Amino acid sequence: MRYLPLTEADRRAMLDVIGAKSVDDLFRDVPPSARLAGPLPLPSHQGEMEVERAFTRMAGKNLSAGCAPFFIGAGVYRHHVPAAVDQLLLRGEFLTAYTPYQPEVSQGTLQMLFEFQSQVATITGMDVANASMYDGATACAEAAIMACRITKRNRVIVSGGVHPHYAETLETSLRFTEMEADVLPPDPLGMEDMIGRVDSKTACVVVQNPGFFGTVRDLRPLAALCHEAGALLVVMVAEPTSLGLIESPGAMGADIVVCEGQSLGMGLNFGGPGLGLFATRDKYVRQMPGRLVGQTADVDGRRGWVLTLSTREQHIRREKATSNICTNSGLCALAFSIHLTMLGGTGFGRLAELNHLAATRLEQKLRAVKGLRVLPQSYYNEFAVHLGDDADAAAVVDALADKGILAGVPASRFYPTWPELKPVLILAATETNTEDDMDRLVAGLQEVL
Amino acid sequence: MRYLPLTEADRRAMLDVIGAKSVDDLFRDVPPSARLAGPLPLPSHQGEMEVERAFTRMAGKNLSAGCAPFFIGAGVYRHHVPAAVDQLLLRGEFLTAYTPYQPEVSQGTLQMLFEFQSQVATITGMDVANASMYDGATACAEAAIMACRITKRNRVIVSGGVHPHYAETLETSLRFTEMEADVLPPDPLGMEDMIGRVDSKTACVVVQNPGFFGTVRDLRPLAALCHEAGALLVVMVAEPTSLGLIESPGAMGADIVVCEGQSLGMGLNFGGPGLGLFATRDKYVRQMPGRLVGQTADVDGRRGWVLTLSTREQHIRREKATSNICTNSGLCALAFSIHLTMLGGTGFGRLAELNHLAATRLEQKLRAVKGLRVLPQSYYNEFAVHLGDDADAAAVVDALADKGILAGVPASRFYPTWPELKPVLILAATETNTEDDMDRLVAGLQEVL
Amino acid sequence: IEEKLIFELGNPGSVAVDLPEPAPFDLERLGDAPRRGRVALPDLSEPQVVRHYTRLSQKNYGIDTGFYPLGSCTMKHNPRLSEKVARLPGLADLHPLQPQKTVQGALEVIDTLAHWLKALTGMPAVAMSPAAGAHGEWCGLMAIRSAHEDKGEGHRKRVLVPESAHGTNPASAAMCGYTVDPIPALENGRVDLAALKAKLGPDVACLMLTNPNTCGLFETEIVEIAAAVHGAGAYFYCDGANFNAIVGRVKIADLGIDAMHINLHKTFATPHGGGGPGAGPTVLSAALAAFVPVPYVVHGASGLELVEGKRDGAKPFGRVKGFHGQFGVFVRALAYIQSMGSDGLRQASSDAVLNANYLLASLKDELSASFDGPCMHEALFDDRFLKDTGVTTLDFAKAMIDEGYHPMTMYFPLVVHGALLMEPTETESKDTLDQFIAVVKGLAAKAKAGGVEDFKAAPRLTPRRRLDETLAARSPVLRWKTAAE
Amino acid sequence: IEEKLIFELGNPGSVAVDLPEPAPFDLERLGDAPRRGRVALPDLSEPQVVRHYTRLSQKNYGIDTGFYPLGSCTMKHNPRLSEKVARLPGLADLHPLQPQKTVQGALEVIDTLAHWLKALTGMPAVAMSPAAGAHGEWCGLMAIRSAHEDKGEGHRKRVLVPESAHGTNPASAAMCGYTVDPIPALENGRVDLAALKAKLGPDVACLMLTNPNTCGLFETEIVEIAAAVHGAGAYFYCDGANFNAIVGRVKIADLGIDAMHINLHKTFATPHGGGGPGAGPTVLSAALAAFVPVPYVVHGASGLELVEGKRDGAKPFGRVKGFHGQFGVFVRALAYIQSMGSDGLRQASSDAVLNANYLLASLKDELSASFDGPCMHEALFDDRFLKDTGVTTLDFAKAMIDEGYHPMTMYFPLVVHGALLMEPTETESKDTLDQFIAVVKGLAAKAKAGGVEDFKAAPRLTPRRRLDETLAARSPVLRWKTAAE
Repeated sequence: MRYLPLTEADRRAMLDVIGAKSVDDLFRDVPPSARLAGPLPLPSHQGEMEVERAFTRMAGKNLSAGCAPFFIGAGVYRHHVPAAVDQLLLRGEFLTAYTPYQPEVSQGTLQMLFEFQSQVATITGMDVANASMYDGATACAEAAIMACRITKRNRVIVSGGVHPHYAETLETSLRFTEMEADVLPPDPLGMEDMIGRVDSKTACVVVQNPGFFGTVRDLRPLAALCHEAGALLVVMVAEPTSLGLIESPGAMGADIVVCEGQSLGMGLNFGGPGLGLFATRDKYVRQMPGRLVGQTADVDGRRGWVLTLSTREQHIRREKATSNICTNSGLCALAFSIHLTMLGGTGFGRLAELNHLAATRLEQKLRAVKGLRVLPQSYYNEFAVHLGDDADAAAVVDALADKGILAGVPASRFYPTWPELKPVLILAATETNTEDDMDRLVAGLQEVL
Repeated sequence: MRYLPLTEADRRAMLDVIGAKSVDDLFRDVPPSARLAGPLPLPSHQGEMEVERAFTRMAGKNLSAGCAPFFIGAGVYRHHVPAAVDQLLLRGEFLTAYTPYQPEVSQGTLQMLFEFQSQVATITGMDVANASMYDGATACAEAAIMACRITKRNRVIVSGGVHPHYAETLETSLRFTEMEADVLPPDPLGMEDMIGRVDSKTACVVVQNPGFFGTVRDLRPLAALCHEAGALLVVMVAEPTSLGLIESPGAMGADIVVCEGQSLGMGLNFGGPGLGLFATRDKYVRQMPGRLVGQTADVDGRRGWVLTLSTREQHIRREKATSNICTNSGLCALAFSIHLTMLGGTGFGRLAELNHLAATRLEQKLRAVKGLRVLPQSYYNEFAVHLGDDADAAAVVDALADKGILAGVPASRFYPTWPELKPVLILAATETNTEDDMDRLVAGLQEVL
Repeated sequence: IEEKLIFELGNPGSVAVDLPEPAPFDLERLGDAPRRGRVALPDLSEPQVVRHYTRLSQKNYGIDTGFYPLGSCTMKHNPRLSEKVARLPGLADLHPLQPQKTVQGALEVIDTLAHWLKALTGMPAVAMSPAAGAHGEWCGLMAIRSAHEDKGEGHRKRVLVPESAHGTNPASAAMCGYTVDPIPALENGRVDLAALKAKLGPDVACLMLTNPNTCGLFETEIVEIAAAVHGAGAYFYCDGANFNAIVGRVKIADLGIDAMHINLHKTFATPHGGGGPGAGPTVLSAALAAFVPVPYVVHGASGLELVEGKRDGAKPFGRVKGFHGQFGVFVRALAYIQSMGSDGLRQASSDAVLNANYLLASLKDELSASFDGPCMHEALFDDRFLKDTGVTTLDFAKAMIDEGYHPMTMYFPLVVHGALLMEPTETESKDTLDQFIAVVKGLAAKAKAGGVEDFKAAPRLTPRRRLDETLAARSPVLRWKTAAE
Repeated sequence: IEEKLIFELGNPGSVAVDLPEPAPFDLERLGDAPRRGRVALPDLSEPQVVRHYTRLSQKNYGIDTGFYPLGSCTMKHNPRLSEKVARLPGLADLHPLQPQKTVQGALEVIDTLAHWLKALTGMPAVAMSPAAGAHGEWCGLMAIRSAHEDKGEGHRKRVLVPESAHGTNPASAAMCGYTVDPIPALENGRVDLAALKAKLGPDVACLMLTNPNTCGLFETEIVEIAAAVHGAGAYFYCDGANFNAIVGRVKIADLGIDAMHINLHKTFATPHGGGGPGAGPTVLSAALAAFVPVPYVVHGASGLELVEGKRDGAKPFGRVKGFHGQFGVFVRALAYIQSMGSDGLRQASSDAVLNANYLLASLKDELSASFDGPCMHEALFDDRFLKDTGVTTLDFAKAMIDEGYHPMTMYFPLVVHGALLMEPTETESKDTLDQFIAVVKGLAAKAKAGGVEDFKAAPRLTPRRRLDETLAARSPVLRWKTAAE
């Protein structure tokens, strides 16, 4: 058993020091009725080669994104991750460290997180960001709860352009509380109107930009509406690379910005772990959930970093904390931060341009598919298309998968009870898509439609 | 250009400090006739994604060992390498360090090499080992040269059981020198007899154990014969895992032991880089080629390591050096050393048993192939087989490759001018071969023979 | 060596990612909110980036670099095989929304891991999606509340939590709309069963108990506790943070537990990564099984099936995160579990407990052990041994840093004064423990011999010495700003 | 923190590789020399191994950790993409003796790299198999000797080598059966053309010249030198160790060179790995092309073909190593080359030369520059600036360690006194150079101000301080032994 250093001789010697006859003695506080006499009837230990074979076999049952023309987005995006990211991530000093509670031996993690917070605040246009949440969906729910806490109101309006999984997570989070969520119907055309919905009971409006079906909106009018009503505007960004080309939520008046950070540094990983980014205004910082790193000085006056403002957190405030969150996504934050550092301001903008360009190119090519129409007026790297009134997008996706093409996500997967969304398919294109990928998708669609 | 930090503004500022108008000025010592005005007509720089695509395309043209029942050996062996090896190897402090000329900032490399030397000396049964050579073939040639230097004789007898590439490399190395190589004919049955060949002009006899065709020999009689004649016995081990089950060359009387270390830690890599192991007796250490790490103390009396006995080496002794070698295979030595450390004495022995067991199992199964006979009487994890008088092993291998089976190496690839070797195929089996692999090989052979 | 911030290293125009110059295009499709101007992030080249993060990493301590006896955190070795298989393209390069027939292997990973978790705990169901321990607690409480609501007992809103509990317990309860009622401990570090019984009543939703508890002790009366809780119509939630002590030696179901989260990153050896990610699957009893949140994996007609919505018989309480759980963590945990096997997991918990008792036995004369042994996976000491030395628990911890160790957990649990909580885990060798014991004894002797000054000055050998946490909180600087800002 | 040797860490019975218990078998087939007893290697578990090597690595300095201005070693950034593509199973998991139709992609890697090397140097042929620079030198000399033998001029056995040459040059010549005749340098650091001409004669096989030379200077009269050498019936070997200075700015063929090895690990950015592996492909002129050793790749009827034996028209001088060359290094070098492209490679050499001249210009007033500029890729100083300070070049170098830098090359080349040779490479930023310059100036000032004691005591901040090399050589301890041994 390669992970266990003790030998039988060690165990014997240690028991002697302890004064116990056997390891079983050490478990004497366990009620006899609950003790297991020996290993459970499950497989025994295996060598690396055997385990690796088992995983290779399971991996072989999947069609991986890199082996197919790939146009799936809907909250998780495929981007090229520079090789340096993962190699740095694997450094044991990062990988095998705990939460940086002991700052003197954790300046690496702490400085990295301070840089991460700074990067997140910069791209979102906000004052301050925390050191990460589990994922975009939970960050979005936490933002709604925080808005209720700040406004002392209980009503959360959720745009129909918010990712349905996020909306569900948010609803679930409020389910047994005083707070309530008003989730608007799906909005494939991006025509949703908030006027008249926001009132004096509204704690916040939660919108996603670009929206779930692709629409990119100028949020300034909505921000003004919210602020006039004493409500906060929470902006969710599911694809943060869009911030290289779209005005930041902060600049458009958002009070809280949450993002799913998976797009940078992390790859797909079947959707988990994700990386929740969470940013807000300075004035709300003490209402914020999650860990924060702050700058300070050591006894010699040298600049350094520590975890700070922890009186918001559960380990100090217990049931009065701003959240129950403890473990965050530190390693994912590192991946995100390295990738963003490698891009720099210049590369971040250029990457966004390449993504938008890929999507406009895809739109052009899709004109060859009869009956298909792109739904949103504006988009970044993703848009919903309508395949024709009789089309079943799920069946189309299924048929194309058999041809080795991963052709987006049918809207019906999220909205099974909305028949008018049956022909709607959500397609994403990124810098990883070649002309050939797009041609194969178009040819595939022409065949199966 | 992602590897170049200087910006245009930097370049301008630096030229100002230098007092040069342009970078071209700095190249003014180059004769004008030899200056290139601009980039050569070759492709321009590319992003990671593009380069990665190009390599993925080239990789896709190969049938990798892991995707086929695989029985090729003949000097390069497929073993399972624990995942920790490569992840440790990738640590920048190992990967991006130079030769440890500055011991104070190189104790990591130095201690690792000291451990490596100790491990190599231990498994070969010798007193001392160097810090690595390029590969087994060049180590073997260096051993012959060293033997000539020690004995002040010029004749090197090379057994017919030595890997033909090693024999060729050795012959090439002696080609323009006073030394001469007497390479015996290939010895598929392991029946070669040295009696009468070793005489007072013989500097050394070079044998391989297990031999190229598989035979495992007790070298004690040969060692006695050599020593009686004042010659040295050089033992080459192409498959060092065999040392877990076979008596060490040192214990059998070898004077110099060389190995190809690829078997541990390194994977196949299309045969390069390799790792030359080189071990000898204490009394010959000052005649040894290659770098050596020695233990010493620092000014505070603490144990530490340095490069030592460098008066043997080219950078001190120039044309009088024991070899011209400078760059070695440090990183490969690290991989080898980590793998061997992970195996430990217990695992090293067990690995050898599993290999031998795989080969005996293969022999059993091959009995089902009509006309096939195993040639050597004894073997470790590899043996030559005779496929029948009319068979062409090369054609058989070719036909099996079309079926996705990598079925050993035809002897004719090495000995094209020896018609009697045309039906001979060299097969290896290791711990990586499953029963199913073997059954597929046997079925394949039955089909094509 | 000082390491600048990336914002101080940048050089406008450098690039560490070569991207093609985009073809010219109009912004027509981008809508009416295009960004004006470049995002103010620094530009660096690859050599600068690699060196920056390499140097930062060198300012960190990890399990790979030394012994990390941080109590309640289970800092065990992270297997390298797990990192390798997690990077297989067939597992890493999968989108969660691919057609299910193209991800059967991924669903098999989830299903196989779920099988192990159920078998190891003896529980009939598991919610796989919680992202971390606290998230799993909340998930378990949501299931409990759903079950009560389902039975028409929605009025049960009081949750009993021992004083020694992790802060996440009361916080999770609060996020579920519950109120928290603390229960006291006995002198022997266990729950006071009588006090517990007195607190039980028709408004109690559940008891949240950590077992082995945060003092490193097994709750000896747990079976009686479960009976009392169930007798009062409440459920029994167990915080599984310390599951590593008992895997393969105790089945959770046999203790009468209704819900327990499992910190895969602790018990099953996935990396903590400086704060996460973790994963907190929550096993559930038959009473709660129907309420498992979506999505979950079932065996269907055409293979494995991911259930994302309503389905006959199930009453999912909702969805707890974006996609299907911490898949990357699942892969690593399953690789560990399959490597260890049933025999290895039992041996691991045995060794973890053995190592902790060895520390306790070896140090109990020099430090003040809070409770008599045997302990489970961690050994708890308090600061009585430092009485009148002027040295605090904090000082003692910082002094350990200079000796090459990560400090133990300090000042937790709160039920003893100046706690020092040590969890060696099973992946430390006797040699490591012996060296550690010698060092700790040496420090204790030094403290008692009046070496307070040295302790106050520690650590000395770190990139930074003691940092001013008050300053950080008083005038928060939470991001980099240019001089102009 | 001290780190024991693995032999001191082992614990018999531990295991870091779980192997199945072999089925019982007899040793019948193993011959008559079975090993008796276990090999005396220590047994460790995976956690111990990972921590051991992690800690050892922390005692090392690498490019990733800081500036490494080691002259003549071209310590440039090692791209991470190269490490990634080298691990693609389709390239890493290939056996050299697979049927050629199953390795066409691997042969394409070799062929494409060969194409680039030939195009960048303007040379018609390249021997790909040499394993390192010195091996490439020897390969070039073997080709030269073969050509002479082929022409019936086997009597040419004298090789001219400048005094400033790397030690490998004379050593390689000796291994080829040649005698070495040194040629002197001029005051300006270049070869003395007149002296060279005087040494040429009918017994001279070749001139071995490093260009740019080991003083970091371009040999201004190289075209005349080539003409003189050829005029005498000899060949011109160039040591290409410093090729990084001129890639894309000078074609080797235009200089009249007949053979030159290329250190892929220097010029094309593959990792040095604490001593290797390297790769030393040797480009050859038309006169030598026929003698390329086996194996080599040609375009055949059914794709790429690996020639391993005799073939019409070719006169290979033999085989220089086991298989087909340092394939793993080829993959990395080609990934670098394709990433940089023709424009990037030219920019790299330009920046390398610019960085070196910036160092030279910035330090020439404080240190003593051995030659006026411009230099090529490295800047050479000697120890005149330390005169009467009591500080030696060695002391100065050791003091740099405490400032966070790897020292420059010391005492090489031998043609100046107490040499300090600095090669910054193109992958260092101006910011890094500026900090370095400030530190070096500070040290020079300190030396001149009488700070000799501090220099003698350096380094102080390393895991070990100055080590006793004499002791190591006088009583060599070259391996671990038990107390009993």
